[in-house]
Amino acid sequence: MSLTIPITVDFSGGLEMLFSNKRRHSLSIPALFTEEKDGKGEGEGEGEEEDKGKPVTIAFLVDYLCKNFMKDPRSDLFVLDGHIRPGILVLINEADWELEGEETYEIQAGDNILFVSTLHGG
Amino acid sequence: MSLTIPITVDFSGGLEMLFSNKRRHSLSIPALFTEEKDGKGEGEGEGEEEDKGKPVTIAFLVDYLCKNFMKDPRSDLFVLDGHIRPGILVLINEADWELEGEETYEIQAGDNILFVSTLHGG
Amino acid sequence: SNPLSRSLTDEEFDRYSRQMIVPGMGKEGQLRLLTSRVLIIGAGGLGCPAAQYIAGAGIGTIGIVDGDVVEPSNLHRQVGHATSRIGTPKVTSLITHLSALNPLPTYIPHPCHITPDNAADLIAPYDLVLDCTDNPATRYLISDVCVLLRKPLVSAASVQKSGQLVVLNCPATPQGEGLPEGGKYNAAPCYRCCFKQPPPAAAALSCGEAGIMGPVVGLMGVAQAGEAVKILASGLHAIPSSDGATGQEEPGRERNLRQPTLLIYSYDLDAAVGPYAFRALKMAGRKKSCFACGEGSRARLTLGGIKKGEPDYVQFCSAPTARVTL
Amino acid sequence: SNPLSRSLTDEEFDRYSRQMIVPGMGKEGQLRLLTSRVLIIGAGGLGCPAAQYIAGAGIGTIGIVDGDVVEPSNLHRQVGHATSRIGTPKVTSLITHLSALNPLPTYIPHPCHITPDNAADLIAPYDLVLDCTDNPATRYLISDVCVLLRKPLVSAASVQKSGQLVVLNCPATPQGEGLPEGGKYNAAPCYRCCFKQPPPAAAALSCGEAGIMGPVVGLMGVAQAGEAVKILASGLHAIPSSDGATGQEEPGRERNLRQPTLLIYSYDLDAAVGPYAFRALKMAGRKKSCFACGEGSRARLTLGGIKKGEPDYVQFCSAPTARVTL
Ligand SMILES: [Zn+2]
Ligand SMILES: [Zn+2]
Repeated sequence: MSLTIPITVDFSGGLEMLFSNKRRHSLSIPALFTEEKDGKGEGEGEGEEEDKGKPVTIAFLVDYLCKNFMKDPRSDLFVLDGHIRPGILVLINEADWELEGEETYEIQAGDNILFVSTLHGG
Repeated sequence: MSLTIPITVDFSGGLEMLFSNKRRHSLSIPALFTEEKDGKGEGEGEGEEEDKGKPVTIAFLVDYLCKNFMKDPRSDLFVLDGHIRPGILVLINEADWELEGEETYEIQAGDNILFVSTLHGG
Repeated sequence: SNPLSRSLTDEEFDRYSRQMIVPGMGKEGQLRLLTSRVLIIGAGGLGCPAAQYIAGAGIGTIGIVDGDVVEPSNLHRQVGHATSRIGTPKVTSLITHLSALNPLPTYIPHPCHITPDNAADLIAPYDLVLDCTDNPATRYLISDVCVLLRKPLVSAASVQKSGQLVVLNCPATPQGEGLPEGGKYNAAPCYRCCFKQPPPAAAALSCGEAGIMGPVVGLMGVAQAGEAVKILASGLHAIPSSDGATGQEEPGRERNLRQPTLLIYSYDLDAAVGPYAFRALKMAGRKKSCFACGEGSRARLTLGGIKKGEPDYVQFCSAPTARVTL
Repeated sequence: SNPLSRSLTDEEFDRYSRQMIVPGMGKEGQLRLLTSRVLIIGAGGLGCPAAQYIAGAGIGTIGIVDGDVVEPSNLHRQVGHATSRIGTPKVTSLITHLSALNPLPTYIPHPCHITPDNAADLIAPYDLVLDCTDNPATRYLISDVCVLLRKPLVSAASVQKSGQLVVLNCPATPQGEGLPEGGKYNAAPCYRCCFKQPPPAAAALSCGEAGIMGPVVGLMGVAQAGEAVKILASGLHAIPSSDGATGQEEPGRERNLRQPTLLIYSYDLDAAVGPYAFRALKMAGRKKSCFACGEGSRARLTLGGIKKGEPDYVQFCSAPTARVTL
């Protein structure tokens, strides 16, 4: 059993249509990433983490969402060249991800990550 | 030094005018009430609490707000006969206090208590 | 024939195409709107913007109740009226504006105040009610009649820099049924479930006395229209029946209507829109103790009783402040 | 003489009294509105409701920019137009409606599209701009010119069942100044600070292609008017000066405008208003890296350059989707 952390991922501004038309997803994501070996149980020391993988980041989450939850073939409406496409804001706990380190932000248990497509109609 | 708990108290629908025209108040309120003797430091056993007082409730908070923060002589717009006046909703962490036990709810550290005057204009 | 299976006219298609292509609406949603009947009580600061979007969306029959005439002090916020119509009944003034916007709906003027005597007759022919009125007594009356006639009620209110909105009685379970059991709420609340008692008369501020910012009441009115449109287009007001005849899956992705959300809007003149401008508050469902829809309510609240003056709404809402501490 | 010390006429008093008695407004707030000039760019789904409340509140001079004519498919949401005015310019149609609501403001029709060539001339005479337009290229153009001319910008957008609103460039610090230091934001962001790059053309949905629910865009438009009214009535756009001449205390009880809130509205057809219908998102302030207002921006963005076609807004917003994975 791998160590996982619970988070909520929200989609808004039309992006929810790419993810089963569901605006809020409560997920358990891996706590660490890189090679997917056997995980460790809870309560182990932190010193060993470097060997086992790195804390998950927004960049990892985006990839993980595409692989596991994208129900729509138009993945280019969410990701382009491995990054969130232009015109999508990422909010970490209701704050612009630029305030938190953007793609490199290390996700914490309980975080809320919101992806909003910016709108231009009127 | 008495044991206190941090809470936020919000006023809305015009009630903020009775409280320095400030919508959000971040307060430290006593953790226990009745006779105000010396409090205890943090980390003491719970077994002794019964002797020192009872956990603070919404009823206590209302009285505490009136005594310490009401800057307006029209206290009857907030309290009548010792209770919140008719026409004010109390929300505990964004939920109707009826879902939480009304006046007897025991306030927890970090709680948000919102008092809203119901509106009738249009 | 089923009114939901007819074709749209070219004129309807031209006018409504932009909302019909929205995911979830479609031709079916549009036909539901076209066959719906909505009563807007109050043609003031809430009723004007609400009516514009109710009419624009193509609700088939739109009734408007108001006994007042247009006054100059209305016009900063009551955007369905006009300077040239000052002194004319608000109902006809607003219908003039709505007819110019969309001539297709049937508009029914009710140029009178709603009273215990006429309330049931006014409300009965409609599918859904918008409470856009301006005083507590009328709000309790409207809610009680909506409980008795089983009409969903979209209620909003606004004074000075604050607004509130809640969808009540939706779906409209019969009076006294669906009471909570074991902490579970089985029916949607009425106005009295949420707002058990009116404020003392001295604390019930009207827009005339206390003032009102136009965009605040306007926003609440538009939001009311938004809730009405989604209820009618998606059939959220349909009561699931055990035989499946009227049955629809119980809706409510985020929040069950049996425990609705009270939306509150706080407008600060001294700060831009911020994190607490809009708050969504979880209300309880139908209450056992509710005078209008709770245990034993059938014995104490009836249409006949209301007509005869029971309960007395004016008295209920005129309790003076018990003591003045000035 | 000081325009803020004059008396109100009886007509003004009759019309505006209900908002003047709101705490925080007063005669001073009303006189500020009466002497303000607002430019509404776009007379569509956002511009119509915004203009109704801007006009109702008594803003002194109201300019409206739009190059289109009224079409039947506009009328479910563009509530300032009328069926009888189909085929006429939106700008004159909307001003017809606004003049009937409130004849006191000066209305200035600009029956044209905003372009790099005319944008500065259109915007320069006004105190504040509402972006009620419908495409990314125009939004970047408007923001850039507002940065260069130092105008606060209330920007909103809406498609299908979603809406967004943010107050930008308020107060309007000169280009390249007030850049962040040590994690502290010293100036308000512009549109490019918040929305660095447009979406690929294929992802930028317009209301015509993707549809729009009337109450959604209506609510955003009214909210825009609300933000504009509070900025102008309270002087939130005034830049505090060290000599104290124009100085006002920096406002912002809940959220400093230097790091504004992006309001997002999500309208679900299959659920009543719930806890996530409105969300308030914390944006960053002015960015060092911003093309328009950041470090070195004076060298790359000028009014003269824009007129000559630099930057090329259409090209900037027409990047195709890099790959299509269908
Ligand atoms: Zn009830
Ligand atoms: Zn910028």
